[in-house]
Amino acid sequence: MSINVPEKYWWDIPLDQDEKTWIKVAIVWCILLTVMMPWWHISGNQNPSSEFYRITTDNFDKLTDKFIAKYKVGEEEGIDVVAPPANTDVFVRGSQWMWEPILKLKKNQTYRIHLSSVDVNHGFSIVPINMNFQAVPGWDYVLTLTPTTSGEFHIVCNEFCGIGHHTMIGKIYVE
Amino acid sequence: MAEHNDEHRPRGTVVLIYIFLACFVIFTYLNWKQLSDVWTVG
Amino acid sequence: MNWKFRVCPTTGLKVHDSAETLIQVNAVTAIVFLLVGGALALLMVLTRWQVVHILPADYFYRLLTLHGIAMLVAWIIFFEMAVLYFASAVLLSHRLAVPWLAWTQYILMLVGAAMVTVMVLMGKADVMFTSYIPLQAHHMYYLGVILFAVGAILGCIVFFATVTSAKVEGAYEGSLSLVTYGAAAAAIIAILTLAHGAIALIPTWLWALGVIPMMDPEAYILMFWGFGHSSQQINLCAMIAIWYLLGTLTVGSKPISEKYCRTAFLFYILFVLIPSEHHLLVDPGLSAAHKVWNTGYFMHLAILASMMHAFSVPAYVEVALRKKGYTKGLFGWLKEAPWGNPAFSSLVFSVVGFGFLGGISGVVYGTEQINIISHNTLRIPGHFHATVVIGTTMAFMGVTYYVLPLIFKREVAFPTAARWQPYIYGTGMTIFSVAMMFVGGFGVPRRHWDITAADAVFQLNYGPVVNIGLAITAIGGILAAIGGLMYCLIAVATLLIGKKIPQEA
Amino acid sequence: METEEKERRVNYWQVFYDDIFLLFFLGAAIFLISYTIWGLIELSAAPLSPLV
Repeated sequence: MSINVPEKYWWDIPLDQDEKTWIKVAIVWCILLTVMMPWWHISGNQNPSSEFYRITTDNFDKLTDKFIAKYKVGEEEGIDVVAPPANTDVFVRGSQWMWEPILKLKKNQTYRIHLSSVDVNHGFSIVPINMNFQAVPGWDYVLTLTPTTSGEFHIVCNEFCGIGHHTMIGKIYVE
Repeated sequence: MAEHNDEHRPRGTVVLIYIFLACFVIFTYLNWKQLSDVWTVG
Repeated sequence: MNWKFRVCPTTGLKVHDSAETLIQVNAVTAIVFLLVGGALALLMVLTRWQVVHILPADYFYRLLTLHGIAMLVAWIIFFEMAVLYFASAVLLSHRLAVPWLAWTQYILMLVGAAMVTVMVLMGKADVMFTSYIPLQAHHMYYLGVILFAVGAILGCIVFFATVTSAKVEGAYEGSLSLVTYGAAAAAIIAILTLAHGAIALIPTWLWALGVIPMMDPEAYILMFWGFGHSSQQINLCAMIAIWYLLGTLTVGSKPISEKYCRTAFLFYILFVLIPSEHHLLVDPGLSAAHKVWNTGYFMHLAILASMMHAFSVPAYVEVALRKKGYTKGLFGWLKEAPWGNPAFSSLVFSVVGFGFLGGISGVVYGTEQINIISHNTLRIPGHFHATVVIGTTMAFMGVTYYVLPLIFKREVAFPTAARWQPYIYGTGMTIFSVAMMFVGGFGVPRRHWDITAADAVFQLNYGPVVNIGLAITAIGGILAAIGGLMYCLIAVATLLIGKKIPQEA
Repeated sequence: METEEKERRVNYWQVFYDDIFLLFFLGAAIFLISYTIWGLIELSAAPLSPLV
């Protein structure tokens, strides 16, 4: 019984054949699961970025404002729309409760997205493509992003950030 | 010992556990597949 | 020694009266929080069902915070304290060491849980279970969590003291029983977990008081999940210990290879805590090496452990049933199993639901890259409702059907309702979890009051499939709420009007 | 036979498995080194933004 003290020399009781076989099969599967992660870093196209910097929220605020002023092409619902050229630094600022600016990107072009927040934690979720990253105050998270489909995408905040959390919606256009 | 009596071997569980492993493999594959369809990020 | 004991007429175990009282108070408090959390759960699903959308936004977030704490912290950890005292004092037929410390555990946890509940209900702590800084709650909220954690550490210390004194005083020879060993694994993990909780929350408490500056938000996330995720591994160990216990109580299964089962528990103790990393995979601040190594459970050895238990628990049940003569074909034993025994059906739901739904999804969503398409979507609550609710909660519910006669000395009231309860609850939660994970695959966020974003500058439409999925989630949730309410009523009715079981003097 | 049984040494692996306090320290060491300390070192070693 599993509630009683086991036999004194339980270590010496051999495993059943079924148990032995299952352990071997399971180990092979566990090794595969482990190997997949480094392997995808080498040959896959979707990996969480390892590029990040510490930055004060004030400095990130200023960098975003400078970026918006440089590439602004219009406004939508009072939010600035920017069209940065490919391979440039792009800033996305999360704050209670908006994502700024609205981005106009080109399909199959690469951008260095700097993601951060200037108040509390926010979740950067691109829908409907379903990609999710965390925007943390004090941290500049650099995502080297290449949109591979075109259309209109929304940025949804998916980290609770206060009572207005569900109104925090941004936009990305990919042409 | 009774455990080595073939009548008492957990043969049903052996079948069930491989069904479980198959589900695990399929679910893992589907998720990697879904991941490979999203935008490139690094 | 003049410790007061009674002998349980069913199991022949000696039960120390202090242990018995403490198991009773912890279990009853746990069930009260389950009732509270369950009522809140109903409001949650009825809000996320966009057609019904019952709560206003501020109450949704506030009560979601309380739902998480009442269920994930209060119900489970109070019940685990009862499990620890049962697995040490009762299963070893020994006295509970230092009862006053155990009472301190109970009072600290109760005061802590009450403080947290009051602060959240007053609207002073709309911060969710995670309470990520710089979002700030009232300082009493953090103090409540800290008191609760300290109380739980004391409970673990009482467990180790009881096991040690049982060994010293010769209550058992050789090794601990497998169930007690699993409980020991849970207690070890609990201490490590709660220590991280203290490291995360004590500076945060002092910050909320204005004594010290705020710690780095990413460092908080790292420390918080050392607590928040690892505490789910306490549930894992406690649940698996209860699987073996229920196997023994319901069909008389016994471990064929102690070496096999104990190795699996050893892998848990050593390797199951590092994947707290799951919550930081798409965060800035940590290198790919740290992420791959830690989310990989040390070459997935902790996953190997779960897969080993996934084989041995049903295998031992099968062997026990085959030895009773149910040897027909591959699955003849399964047909003859005691399906009418709520403890057995709870065990089956727990094992199958934990393995097929919670376990698989957890490993896959916790893979470094796949987290990009899962982080903070409804896939995550879908996953952990399968592990913590179908897995842990159903195991705890199942064992209650034995705890009531053994510890409360009363026959289970409404036996017909008890027969059906696991099926209703298990089916409801299965529908709920599967639908939630499915919807999450479309990127639907968790902890979100309105995914149509009706009040925002831009509106969203996830499409009809998601809307139907959320409706199915809600229906599963309602069914589960009915099953959960049945459980609470059966337990309360048993305590109040259940027929007393005569005890030997 | 009976006395021989009693004098048999318990396998040292079994002794190791039974020593729950040793397991506690090993578990603590692996968790703290691999997750907590390594993590905190990485966070504190993060570079400052070159853009400011």
